[in-house]
Amino acid sequence: MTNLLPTGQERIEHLEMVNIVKRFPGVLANDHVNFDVRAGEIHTLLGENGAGKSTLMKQLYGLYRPDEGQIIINGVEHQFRSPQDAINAGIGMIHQHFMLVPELTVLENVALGLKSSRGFMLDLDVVEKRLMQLEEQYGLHVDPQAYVWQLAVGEQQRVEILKALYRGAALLILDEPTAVLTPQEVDEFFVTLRQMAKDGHALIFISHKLHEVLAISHRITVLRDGKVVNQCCPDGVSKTDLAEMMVGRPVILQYDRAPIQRGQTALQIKDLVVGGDRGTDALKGVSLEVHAGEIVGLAGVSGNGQRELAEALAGLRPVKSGQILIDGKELTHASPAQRILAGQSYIPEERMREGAIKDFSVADNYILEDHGKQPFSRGIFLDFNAIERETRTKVEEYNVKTPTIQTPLKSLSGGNIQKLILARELSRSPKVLIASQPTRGVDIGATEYIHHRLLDQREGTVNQENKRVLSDREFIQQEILDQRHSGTATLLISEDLDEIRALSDRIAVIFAGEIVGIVDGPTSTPEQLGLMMAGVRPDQD
Amino acid sequence: APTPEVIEKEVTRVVEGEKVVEEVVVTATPAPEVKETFRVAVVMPSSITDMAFSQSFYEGLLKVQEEMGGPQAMEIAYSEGMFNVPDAAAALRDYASEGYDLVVAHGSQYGTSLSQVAPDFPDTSFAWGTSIDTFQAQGIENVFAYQAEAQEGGYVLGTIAALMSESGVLGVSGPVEAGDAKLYVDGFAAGAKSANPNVNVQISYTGSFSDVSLMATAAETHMSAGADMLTGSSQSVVGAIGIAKDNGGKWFGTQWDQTALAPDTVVASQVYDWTGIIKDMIESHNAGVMGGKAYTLTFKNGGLVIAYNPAIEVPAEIKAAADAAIQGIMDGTIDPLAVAE
Amino acid sequence: MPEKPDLKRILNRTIEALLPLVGLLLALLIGAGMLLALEVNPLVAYSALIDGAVGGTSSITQTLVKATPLLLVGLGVVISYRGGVINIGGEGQLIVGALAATALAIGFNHLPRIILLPSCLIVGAAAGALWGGIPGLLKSRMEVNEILSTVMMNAIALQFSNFLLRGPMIDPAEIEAGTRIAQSALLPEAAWLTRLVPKTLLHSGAILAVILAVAVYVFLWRTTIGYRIRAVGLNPHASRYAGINVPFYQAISLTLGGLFAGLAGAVEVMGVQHRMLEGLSGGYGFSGIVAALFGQLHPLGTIPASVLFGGLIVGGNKMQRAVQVPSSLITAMLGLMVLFVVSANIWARVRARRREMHE
Amino acid sequence: MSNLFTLPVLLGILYSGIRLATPYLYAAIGETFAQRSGVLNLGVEGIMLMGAYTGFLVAQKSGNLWLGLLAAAATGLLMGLMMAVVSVTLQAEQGISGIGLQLFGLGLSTLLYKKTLGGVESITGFQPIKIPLLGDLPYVGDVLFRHNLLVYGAFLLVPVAAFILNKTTFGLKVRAVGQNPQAADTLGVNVTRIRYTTVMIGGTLAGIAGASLSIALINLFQENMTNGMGFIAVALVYFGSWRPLGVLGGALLFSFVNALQLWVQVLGIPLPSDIAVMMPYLLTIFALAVSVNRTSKPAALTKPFQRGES
Ligand SMILES: Nc1ncnc2c1ncn2[C@@H]1O[C@H](COP(=O)(O)OP(=O)(O)OP(=O)(O)O)[C@@H](O)[C@H]1O
Ligand SMILES: Nc1ncnc2c1ncn2[C@@H]1O[C@H](COP(=O)(O)OP(=O)(O)OP(=O)(O)O)[C@@H](O)[C@H]1O
Ligand SMILES: [Mg+2]
Ligand SMILES: [Mg+2]
Repeated sequence: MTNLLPTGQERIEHLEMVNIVKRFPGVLANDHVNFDVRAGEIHTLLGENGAGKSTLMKQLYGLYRPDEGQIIINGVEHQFRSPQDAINAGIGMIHQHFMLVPELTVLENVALGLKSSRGFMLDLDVVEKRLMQLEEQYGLHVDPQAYVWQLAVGEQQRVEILKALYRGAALLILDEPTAVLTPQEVDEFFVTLRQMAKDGHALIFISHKLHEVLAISHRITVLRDGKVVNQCCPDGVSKTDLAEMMVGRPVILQYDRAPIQRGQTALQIKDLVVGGDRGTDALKGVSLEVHAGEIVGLAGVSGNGQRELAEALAGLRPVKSGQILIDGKELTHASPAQRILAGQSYIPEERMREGAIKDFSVADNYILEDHGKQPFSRGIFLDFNAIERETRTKVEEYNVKTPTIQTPLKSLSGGNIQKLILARELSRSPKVLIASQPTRGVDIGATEYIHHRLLDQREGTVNQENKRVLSDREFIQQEILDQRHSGTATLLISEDLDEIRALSDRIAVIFAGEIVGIVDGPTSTPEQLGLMMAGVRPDQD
Repeated sequence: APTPEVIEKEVTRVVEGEKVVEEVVVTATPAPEVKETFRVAVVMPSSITDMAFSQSFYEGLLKVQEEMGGPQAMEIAYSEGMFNVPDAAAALRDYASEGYDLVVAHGSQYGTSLSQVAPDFPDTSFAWGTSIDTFQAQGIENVFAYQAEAQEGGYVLGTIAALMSESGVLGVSGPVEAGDAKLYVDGFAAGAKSANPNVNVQISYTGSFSDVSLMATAAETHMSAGADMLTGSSQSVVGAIGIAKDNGGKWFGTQWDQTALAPDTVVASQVYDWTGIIKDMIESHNAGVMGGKAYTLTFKNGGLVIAYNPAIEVPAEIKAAADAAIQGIMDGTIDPLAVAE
Repeated sequence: MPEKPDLKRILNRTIEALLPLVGLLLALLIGAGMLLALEVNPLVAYSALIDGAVGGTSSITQTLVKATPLLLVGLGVVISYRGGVINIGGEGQLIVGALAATALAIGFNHLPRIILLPSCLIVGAAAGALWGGIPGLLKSRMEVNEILSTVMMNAIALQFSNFLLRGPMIDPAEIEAGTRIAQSALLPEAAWLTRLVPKTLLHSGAILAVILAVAVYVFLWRTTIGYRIRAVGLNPHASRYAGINVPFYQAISLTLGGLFAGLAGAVEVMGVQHRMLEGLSGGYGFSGIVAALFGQLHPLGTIPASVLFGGLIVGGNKMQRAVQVPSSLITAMLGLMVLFVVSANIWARVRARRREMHE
Repeated sequence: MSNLFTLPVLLGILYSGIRLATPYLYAAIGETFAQRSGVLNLGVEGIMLMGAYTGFLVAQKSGNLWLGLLAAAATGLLMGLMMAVVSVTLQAEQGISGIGLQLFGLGLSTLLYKKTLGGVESITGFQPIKIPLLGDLPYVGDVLFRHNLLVYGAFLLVPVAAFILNKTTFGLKVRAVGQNPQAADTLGVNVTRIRYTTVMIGGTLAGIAGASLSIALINLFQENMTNGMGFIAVALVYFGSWRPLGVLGGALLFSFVNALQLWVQVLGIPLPSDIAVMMPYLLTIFALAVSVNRTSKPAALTKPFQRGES
């Protein structure tokens, strides 16, 4: 048995993290965590949002230093002061939040930090050759000369993976690498991971998608509130079991949706043509209607024009031709403010960058759009009493976990930030809601409660008790469903097929800037949608 | 501007004043320090090494101090870099309240402050340069005023430059088109045109008192445009002098003898000699005249001097023309701001 | 919105706010070394500094006179900064503000005080706002970076002032006397700000500045426009999504920055100099930035910060006179103080972080 | 009054413009490195003054111009180090620490000048060197190819800087650190070290910029002789969109217009002198307003780096 990987690197036979403790202001992120991984193994780390997964991995990668505990590699204790130390020890990491430089090309991002074969001079041509090989080998295709800012998120994710593969780490940490990949891409990617494991790499995998976890893992460790609560092998474990381990209570992963009453056309998109960042048209004549009380899901592989459509609807991307109407009112070239005034709400894809101001307090974030209106202001003066009252009510109603409403938003967890944004957008009783990837990265938990919530809403009662035990993800999906019954027309843009299918009354599939087809939500099948996402029109088969 | 007669009277008073000082000193000898050290303070906008306005005054003070017998006889305090008026006002008040005998506000911008400080210290003499207003109209009696007639030397240097020039092109560069610099430049142009109506006087301003680099480029431009005789005003001309030196041009200085900077280049400088005025103010003060006199530096009262660089030979007939110009200015037949027929 | 008062929290915050003073002391220590090198007793020098800053009515009023333009410029810097733009154009804005106030006062010298005085202040502020608004417009309309445009606008204002003061606006007495110094005529007394303490330069502009500091606080934290400015400054992307016109509010921030610098110019002319002249800005456009940052970019914090910084300048001048060191020593020491004080902020931050960890 | 558009005048503008641009080029290219890595050094002015002073002093006392240049570079390096400590390690607000450094440099250079030199003295600086063949070209030979070494150096610096930034591993790290230091950090790039290096390169070049005035172009030292050039240099980096070639364009535009306005005055074209002096500033703003090519600024500019924050 050889000690070397095919790349010539030394293997990490056994890595142990022993009794790791990591504190943040107000949070015990890791509470005496024991974790280990062996060469040839894919070990999954599972847990709700904020359970401490990323924190644990960042310590392994030298980004944070543990307050207590040891990291032992092949029996030798290591101290990582910086990522460089971890890299030197053979550790690589694919980060949950992209660690890419948007203004550099794919090639430059890959070459960054590598030793050049020409000393001081860059050897991008050498890197490119090797990169092309990797792209072929693993089926991860990206244009090496493209600037990262031009890439769709899915492509960016591929770059992240390629970066890690290029460096050929003996131990690879994958923190939610599949969050933005399509099912097909995930399958291809898993082939790669299995091959790597077979070659003797050690792999740590993090994902909120339980079927992925079951498909890929050799071993699963579940974290809850910073502590290891369970460790198991995937054999004989179901998604429901995993969800229960994570959340700490039984979870039912089933939907039960009654048909709804469709109202007037609220949002009308006619022959929309919108330019993309790469000079070509990202939307080539998209037409779509969303009725009051209806959820239309927009499914598609990332990078097919979803972002551009969302931005055009938000008024942040100029429309070349075509029309956008809300309640029959032309808003094609309206400013974001005019659209908000016309009753449009928007849940942006990148919540920290686009949806919230992290240095503002919870309350200040809550009034971001309507601060100039009653009851938040009188004349030009803000009305603090009203702001406080309203925010407090909504924070409670939406179960946003925050010490006070004056707490800066940045010290909330991502899920709670998303709930606050949801509270803000839905409290406006919008006519039209554009929800872009509303649950991306928010923990899965169960979707059962969303369903209950939906039924409650139909009957006009809200079961507040049930609401409290919802996971963030369940809760957000539930709220979107509820919104229909207030007559809101919702356009749900998501790359998560499960989510789309669970929530949508109708599903439109976008491919290469065009709507391939529109199908009924409840009766759609993943296979049918998958074909459409690949550009196959439904009438063609 | 004051008439020559006024100045003459002042000059005589200087002589009388010296006697007064002697008397005071004599009577004071047995008594324990009644008034043995004359204390002068000066507040200046630029620095004492500006090679121009402030330095010439400060050096004048040093010269008088030496003449009077060193620091025991005369104490000098200064505040430089006081381009900010409230700072200067504070300094003026401070010096006065510390009992300085003569407090000099060496900047025209200090006038308003001075008019507010002076009345509170009737036993202190103040001086304001450059101005001709002693605030007597406002009933203030303890302020002297002084200024330099920069155009006089400008006229003479212009005459010399025009006559020495082979190309017939003269280059003049100033900082901002105002005040002392403008008077000098205009005088220079008038003198040059009077000496040779065909001479081409090119004038440029850099818009700054301290932009050495742009001033050098201005000189460079003048020389490219054919100038062989150059002059300029403000502390930033040091850059221009270097350009003249490197390119075989000749330079005429003002406010300060700039010969040392480029011994083969500087032909002559108009030098401000403040010692006469300083001495007269001291003596007036000691004689009980606290202010009210307006001085001007002129050729006539010896406050302006043309200092030739001995290393550069100026033809005798040109020197003679210069002397004639000085004489004409002194006896009033030449207006240094007007082109003579 | 105020948080619940908590004594320990307030105490901790106070300590953190005072930590930068350690930086100040460190700078004074190095300054002492420099003084020793110049063969000056640092104790004598520093007692003169303190005496010059706060030793008696005259010193204190001088400090306050100095603090007034620093505070006004600083308030503008605070607004700009909160709006996410860097305004280094204070010098130019101050100059045009002073020019405008002077022109109005001299041109309409017959107007009664009750009309003339406020008009001059308003016109000065408006001129400053215009001068700040141009970079604002350039940024919002043509994406011209404000650092570049404000630096250039400073130079343009200076030349513009030279042009006016030696030509159209020159004091007729200067022409008559033949001295031709580039300064305006004296303002009519109706346009002079009231002296607060006789025989000092302290004028009512100081009170105005403090009132405005409170007004700016209210504006930034209690009004919808202030809210938008802060939102744009903290996260322009999210603000855009939320329907806030980001370029517009950036332009507004620069304009308001200019407004306060312009007002500082008007106040300086009307309260201190009583005429417009070269060098009036006195570097306040830059030192106002320092004052604002000493004040943690908070309008109320800028009040004590301006007084502190003003006192250092005034005391430094006194020290120059007392021990006869070159003024450049004071400049160098001020530079060191700025460097050390901003560096000291990191201790306050680390402390605050540690505190949060235990809370 | 003569015509502005004659060959001698145009050649004159070319010649003077090239000389005027020299200090701006050194300072602004240096600043480009610092800003490309995310550090705004507003203290260039102070460093230039210190460089001008030490360069002159050492050249004068030793009689060796190269020693003077070395001293200026070393002084700049030290002041760059100071800026780096304050703004990279101590994470001070960069705008303000730059102003602090500027005040410090202004004060210290003047103080030392007064104590060691006492007054303006001049030296013989770097002499023009004619480039063989090229220097003999008609018209442009004199204008373009008879300059002193530091002038050639400044223009040579532009392609060198562009090469370093775009074609070397160091340059790639600099660009990455200025855009996304977190990402660079996760790839093992030492963000702090890169920023120290660039700020010190910037300081060194600012020191040389000062020396180019005091021992090559004007050949003397006077207090505050840079007169705001450092701030213009910082502005030129913005003008040049953080690219050496853009900076060159900005520096040349500014300098040529400055040379032009002097010619306007010298030729007696009736334009008030103050208005003429405004021209380079006005045109620089104007040029930036109408130009279309706008690279976005380094995303992390002025933002201190802290590991683990995203
Ligand atoms: N830099 C930080 N400063 C303060 N608190 C932090 C920091 N990073 C993480 N935390 C906190 O530590 C806890 C664990 O966060 P972590 O990112 O490890 O969660 P996670 O398990 O990766 O969640 P997710 O599934 O959402 O990625 C959370 O409560 C979070 O708020
Ligand atoms: N500097 C910080 N100070 C306080 N809290 C922080 C800080 N950095 C991160 N956090 C918290 O740590 C949480 C976990 O970090 P992380 O970046 O993984 O976000 P998240 O909530 O898990 O969202 P996502 O799943 O989309 O990544 C964040 O949500 C945030 O609340
Ligand atoms: Mg997360
Ligand atoms: Mg995570």
